[in-house]
Amino acid sequence: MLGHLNLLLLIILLVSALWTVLTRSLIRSAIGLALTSAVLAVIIFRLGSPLAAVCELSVCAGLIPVLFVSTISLTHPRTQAEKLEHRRGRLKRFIFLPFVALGLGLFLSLMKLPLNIPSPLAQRVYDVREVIWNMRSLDLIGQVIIFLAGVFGVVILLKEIKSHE
Amino acid sequence: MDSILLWPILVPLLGGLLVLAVPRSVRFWKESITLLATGVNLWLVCSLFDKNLYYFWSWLGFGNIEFSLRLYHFSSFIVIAAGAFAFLIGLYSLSFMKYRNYLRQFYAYLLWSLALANGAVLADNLIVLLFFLEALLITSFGFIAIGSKDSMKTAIKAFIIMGITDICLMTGAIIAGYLSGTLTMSNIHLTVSGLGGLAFILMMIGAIAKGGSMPFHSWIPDAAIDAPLPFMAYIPAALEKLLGIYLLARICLDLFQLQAGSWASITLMTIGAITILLAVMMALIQKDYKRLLSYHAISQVGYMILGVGTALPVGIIGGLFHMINHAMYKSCLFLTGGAVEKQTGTTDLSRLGGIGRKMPITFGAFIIAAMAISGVPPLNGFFSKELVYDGALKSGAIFYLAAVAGSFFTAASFLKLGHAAFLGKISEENKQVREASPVMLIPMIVIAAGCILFGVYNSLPLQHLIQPILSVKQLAGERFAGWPASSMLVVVTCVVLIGALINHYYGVKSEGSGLKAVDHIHYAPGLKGIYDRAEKRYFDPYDIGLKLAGYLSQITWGIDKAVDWIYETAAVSVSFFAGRKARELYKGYYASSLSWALLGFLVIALYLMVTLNG
Amino acid sequence: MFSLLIFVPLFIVMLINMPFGGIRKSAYILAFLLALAQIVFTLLAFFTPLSPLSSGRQDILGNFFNFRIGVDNLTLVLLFCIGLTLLVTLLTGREVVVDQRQRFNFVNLLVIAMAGLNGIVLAQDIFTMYVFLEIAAVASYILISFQKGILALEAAFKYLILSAAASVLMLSAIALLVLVSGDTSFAIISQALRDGSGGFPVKLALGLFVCGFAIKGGIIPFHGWLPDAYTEAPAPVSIFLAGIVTKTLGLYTLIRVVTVLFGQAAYISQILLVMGILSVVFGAWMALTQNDFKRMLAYSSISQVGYIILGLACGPGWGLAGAILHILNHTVFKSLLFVNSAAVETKTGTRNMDQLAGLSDRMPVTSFTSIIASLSAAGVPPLAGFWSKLLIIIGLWQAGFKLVAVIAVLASIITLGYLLSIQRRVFWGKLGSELLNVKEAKGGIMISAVLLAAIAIGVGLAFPFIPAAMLNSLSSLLGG
Amino acid sequence: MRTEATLLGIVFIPLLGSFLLPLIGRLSARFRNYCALGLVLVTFLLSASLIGKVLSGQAITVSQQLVFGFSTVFTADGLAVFMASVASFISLLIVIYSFGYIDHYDHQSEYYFMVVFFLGAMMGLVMASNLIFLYIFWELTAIASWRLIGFFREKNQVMRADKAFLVTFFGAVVMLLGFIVVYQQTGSFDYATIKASLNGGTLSNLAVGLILFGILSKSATLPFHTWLPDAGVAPSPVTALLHAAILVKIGVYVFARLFVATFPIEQIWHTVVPIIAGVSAIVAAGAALVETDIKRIIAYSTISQIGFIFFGLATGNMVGVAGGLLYILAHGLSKAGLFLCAGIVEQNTHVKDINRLGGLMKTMPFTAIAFLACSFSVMGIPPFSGFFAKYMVFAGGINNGQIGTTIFFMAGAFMTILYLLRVFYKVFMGETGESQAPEGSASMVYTVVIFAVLSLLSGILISYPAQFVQAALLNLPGVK
Repeated sequence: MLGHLNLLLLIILLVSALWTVLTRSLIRSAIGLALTSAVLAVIIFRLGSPLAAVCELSVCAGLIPVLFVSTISLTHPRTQAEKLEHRRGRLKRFIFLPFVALGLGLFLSLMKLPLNIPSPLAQRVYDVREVIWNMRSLDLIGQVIIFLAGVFGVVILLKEIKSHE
Repeated sequence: MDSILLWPILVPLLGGLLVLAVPRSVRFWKESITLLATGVNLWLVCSLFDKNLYYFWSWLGFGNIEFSLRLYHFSSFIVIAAGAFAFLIGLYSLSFMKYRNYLRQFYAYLLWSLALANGAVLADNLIVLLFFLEALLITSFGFIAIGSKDSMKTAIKAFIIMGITDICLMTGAIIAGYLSGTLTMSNIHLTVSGLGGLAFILMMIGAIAKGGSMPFHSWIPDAAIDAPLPFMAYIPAALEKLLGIYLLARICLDLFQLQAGSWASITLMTIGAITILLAVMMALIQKDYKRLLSYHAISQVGYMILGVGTALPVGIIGGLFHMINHAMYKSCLFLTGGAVEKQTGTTDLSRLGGIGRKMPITFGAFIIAAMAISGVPPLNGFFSKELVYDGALKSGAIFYLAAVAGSFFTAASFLKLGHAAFLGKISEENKQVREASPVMLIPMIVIAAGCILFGVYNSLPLQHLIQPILSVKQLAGERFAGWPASSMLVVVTCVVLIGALINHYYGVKSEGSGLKAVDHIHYAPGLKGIYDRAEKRYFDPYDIGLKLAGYLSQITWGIDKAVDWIYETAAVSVSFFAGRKARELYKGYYASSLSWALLGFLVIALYLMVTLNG
Repeated sequence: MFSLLIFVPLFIVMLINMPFGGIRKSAYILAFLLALAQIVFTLLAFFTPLSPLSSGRQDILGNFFNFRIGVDNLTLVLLFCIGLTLLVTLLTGREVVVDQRQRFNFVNLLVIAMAGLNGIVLAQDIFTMYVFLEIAAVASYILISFQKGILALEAAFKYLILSAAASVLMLSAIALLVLVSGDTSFAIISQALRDGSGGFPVKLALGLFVCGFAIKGGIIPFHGWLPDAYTEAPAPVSIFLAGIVTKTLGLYTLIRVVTVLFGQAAYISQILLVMGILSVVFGAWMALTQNDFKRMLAYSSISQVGYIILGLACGPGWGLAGAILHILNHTVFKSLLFVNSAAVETKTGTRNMDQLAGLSDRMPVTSFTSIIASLSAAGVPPLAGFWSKLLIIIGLWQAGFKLVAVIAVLASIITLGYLLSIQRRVFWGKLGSELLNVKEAKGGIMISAVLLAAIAIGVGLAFPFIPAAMLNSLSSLLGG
Repeated sequence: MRTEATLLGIVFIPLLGSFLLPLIGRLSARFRNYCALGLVLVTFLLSASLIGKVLSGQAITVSQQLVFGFSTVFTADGLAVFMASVASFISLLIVIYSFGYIDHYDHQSEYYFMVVFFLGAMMGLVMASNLIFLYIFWELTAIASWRLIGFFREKNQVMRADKAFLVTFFGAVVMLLGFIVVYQQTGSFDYATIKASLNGGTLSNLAVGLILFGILSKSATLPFHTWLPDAGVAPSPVTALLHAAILVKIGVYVFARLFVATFPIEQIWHTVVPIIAGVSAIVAAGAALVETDIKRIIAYSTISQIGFIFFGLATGNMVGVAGGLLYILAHGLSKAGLFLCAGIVEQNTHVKDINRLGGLMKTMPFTAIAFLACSFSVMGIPPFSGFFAKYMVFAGGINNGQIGTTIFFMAGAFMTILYLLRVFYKVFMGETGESQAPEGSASMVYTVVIFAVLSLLSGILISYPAQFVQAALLNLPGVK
């Protein structure tokens, strides 16, 4: 039963991700991203990593779509001609993708890969705070810098768009 | 170590340099230097006659390349002859070349040619021989080039023919040296077989080409027109015959033991016979004094080759005797031609005629020389030809027949020449012609006298000069001097000469002039077409050779272009094609970039799976 | 001590963003000094005796935060390259990025990127490495697009997309490694990989890593983003990207993880060989057909990176030493070429080589230095590039990859071909009438060009004199 | 010690001194010219000063412990000093000629810079005693020739320069592979060490074959020859330098150095190399007979004559090898003379097509005579030195038992006579061509006359160079 739930969640994830990519409206795309992230958070939660799930939910499903939507609000909608231009042949390039995926799946299942390995990780359990503050402090600083860089990017690029207006 | 052997080389060499070094304005300097140098040289070589001298200098010190000179009977005889001709022609040129351009060069070339010829004859090492022999190319080139405005083409023709044959000679000499392990000529004794045969052929080509035999002859008639006349008397008529036949004799006698009846002998004789016939046929129809003589210069060398090629003592003696005789009468003939040219301003037979009375001494010298070349007894040409006939008949009747036929046409053409030039009606423009100057006459008279002397008193050259060249064993007690041994041959010769005379009268009668005396042969059915083509030089081996070289170079040019195409076009377009195709795979879409990345990943993953258990 | 290389840039970024009056104006100077300091620092470290991994060194900050960082010769080479490229980028940026506000942003991003790059190089932990890799990557996206060109935005986005794919691959690989070994430290992973046979997950992780790094390094067939990014980025950013970013993100990581961590197995060599030779040959071919100065250089980068990959494929030995040396050399000569292209672009306003000609009389220094760079790139002695290529080829031959060695050698002819075509089309020939007023580039561009050319020549001339021990220490990173 | 300093001076005085020339050129053009002349003169005098030393059988060696285990760097033995003296002497005359030729053109400083640099690189190559240094100097000459061929900087010329560079570079890198094979076989790049470790055995055929690629491409032998005629677009003194004195002699010299003087090779090469050389000689001679551009004809002639040199060197016996070396001398003098004559004709008439020239004998007699004399030497007519060289080469071939090949070369010698006389006739004789130009400037005419006289003198006084060559060839493994 629970296995079926996982499957269901994965399917929802796939569908929402596809919708995010395929939809022609930027707003819908942003919403799709939020939805995908939310489903992902659920999956992560179910896999036993609540902290990661919370992070995923807050950052990817919350913060980023907000940024996107605020950015998109600064753009003007497409003209009809642009839409037509955009629509033409847009999906044709990806026609092969399902086949590749299908073929690959078949192939991999035939290979009977020995994927089940004993997990040494199971033996060690760390406290999350210990991990973050004592063992991975450098990573934390790195994350801070990434955010810094991201902020710079947003500032620079948004300023750019504003100056265009 | 007889360093006196260097003097015959150094004296003319330095003389030539002196001639060039002195300013043009100093009068008589070049002439006197020339006479002095040739005179000293003549005296020197005469004083050395019949001595055995040897000079050696370790030249490079490896590869058997030594500077060694050797004087012995044969070579001393040749250097004397060369020295005498040089002196006489130098004397002759005093008057003939007066008021001409490039005088200093002319005399320098004359002296240098003598020096080189002496060097080549005295050489006892093959490379020394080659050194001097090939250096003659340059002096001949210069000689012809200064002749007239358009003579450069002929000079180049001569140079190319001689240069190519000299390379053959060089290769042959190298092979000979390789086979015998030494380059010292007196130590080389090879047999004509296998590689030795190749060496023989190559060296023989060099020798007969030097002598001016067919098929290496075609520059001589051209040079007759373009080059200064003393050059013709000096180089093709005298020096080159001396050198070429000397060399041929050395090759056949010393370096290789030519066997009578061997293929090499037959080859030589064939070349000789063909040369005799074809060249004399061409000589027959010439309408120019010098050109006619030049064809005879070719034709006569055939006798020598034929004689030496028999590899029989009688033939060899005859050939060598003919060599010295020919040098005499042919230079005498050229000198008379020069006198005529100098006095009348032309050598075109149609514009000459009747000047015999105006120039009696010249005419007389001409008659003697012409009789000598036609083989009229008791002149020297008669005796040498008889010896050659004897040898030829012993080797094969066909060679004899060719030689005799050659004799017939020779006589016929000289009858025509004499008739057309000296007899008959004198033309208006030649009314004022006078006899040539004494300086020009002396050489002619001396040489003509020599012809008579060597004929009447033929044991002098034969016994003292030529017979000792062959070893006692080779001679086997035979004697060649005096009246020919076989009276049958003499009869045939006389019949042929009379036939030629009759033919001449017939020709003059039917055509009405001496000039057209042989037109019945010229325009005979069958011959006419061949003659026409020959006159248009269809048969010139030089032109054919050049054409062949042209085809060959077109082929190699194609190869060259093909190689270049690989670099210029093929390599470049393959690279550009590949580059463009590779770029087309990435159109710049996200999709294509991503797909390629995905594909790459899949390939790598697959590879890892495949190697998983391996 | 070395942790300062991460913290000082961070500190400077914070400092220059403080709302104090004059501090913004001194941003450029500070960054410049920072780059200079890093060069001096690495040179000092390089020429003092050094144990292979200086874990025992005094590193107060590091000990305080319990960092896992380490330094060996490879690290030092990379740190030097980072400092050098940063210096050159700043010098060139001074001439190209004129707007004060833009320049401030530019400096900020550069310093952040530098912190990221230093972090990658120093990290002794696979996840730390990944994090810093993302720092450098994010800074690079913005650097590419900060001058607002539409094409640059597109290029940055393309880079972003492919980098995302790379991130996924790398993260999956890290996850697999953690599964196998239980930790992210290099030491422990390495130990675990050596102990256990690993099996398929390890190999899968390896494949994922290779692909991830290959995308970052722009190796064929993963190079899709690279030509656009290099071409459309502002001139100094191109220098930075080509000079060091891809080298560190793609190649250093490849060496560190694939070669050192996993140990050189035959199948890794095979994969690297194929990718390397594809990059070498097709990179060169594609470069040959370009008309755009920078795009040609971009493809040339792909080709040159291929050589480095080939060197790696040989495993420990001269091939590896050559690969590391080639990273240094490539930094020098490719930066130099981009500096030259910046000079040409700023002075003539075009990058299209068909519109250029005869600049050698107007821009003699640019012309001369570009010849040095081209010849070094093609591997013509006695310039630096020759030695590294020689080592790589010897390595290939000794490892038995003879056919590959032959192809690599022949490809250097194509390399020379397109580099000569730059000379022919840009610097030689008849000067067009519209180019008559072109003048030599000034200041920063000149200084950096001369500096890089001097290094290219100097390294080439000095190479025969370097002690064998140094080569050996480079060639035996595996401890073998 | 003093001789070692001399040896280093021979290499580095021109090599480093050349860099000063552009600087001096900014002060005074005339002074720069004399400085260039001075540098070449010093090089020549220094190499000549070693003649006595090497004639006594000594070899001067400069040793230095370097990377790759190099222990000897430069060695001057008889062969090297012979080559160095010949090359520097011819260069000396060519520099004098350049005073007159080049002073109408731009970029003179670069010209003198490159010429002197070229000579220095040649000296280094001649003296080098390990394969890597050989390769370095080899490529330095390629760089210099590339700049020199493209001196006029028109598109066409630059393309040709690039072609020359690329083709020779192709050969060079393949040769480098050959060196690596040698390294693989023997573990060293040092001549002496390799020789010792071969221990009487032969080099592997693969190595010899690969190295031959380089040699043939540099010496413009079929099938790598086509760059040489194309290089005729260079200024005439440069073509003289390339064809006669330095560039094409490099390959020949290296052949002599490696395969005659140092390493034993298998017997088969003594047959294969003459055949390649023979085909090259014939094909080039044929092409020379069809070509109509005067400089291209002489260039093809060079290709053809190089075949003879290879033939001599490959025979492997004393006479042949000595002939090959003397051929280098003879051909260097006479071919330089021919090119410089062609330069006078070309510069004064502005026509290169021999069909449009003619009758120049009247207006430029000295040039014409010099041309003819040099032609005689090339054809091998005594008493010019070409005769001895040709004789000894043929003798070497026949002593080696290669009758067929020698006959082939005989045909080449025939065609040499044909095409040279064809040029002479069409240019200097016959109908007056389009333009009648006066004799060239004094320094140019003097130079060509000196070359002609030297061709003659070196033939008459052949025993001096021959003894030198003989001393140089004693006790070499490739000379029986």
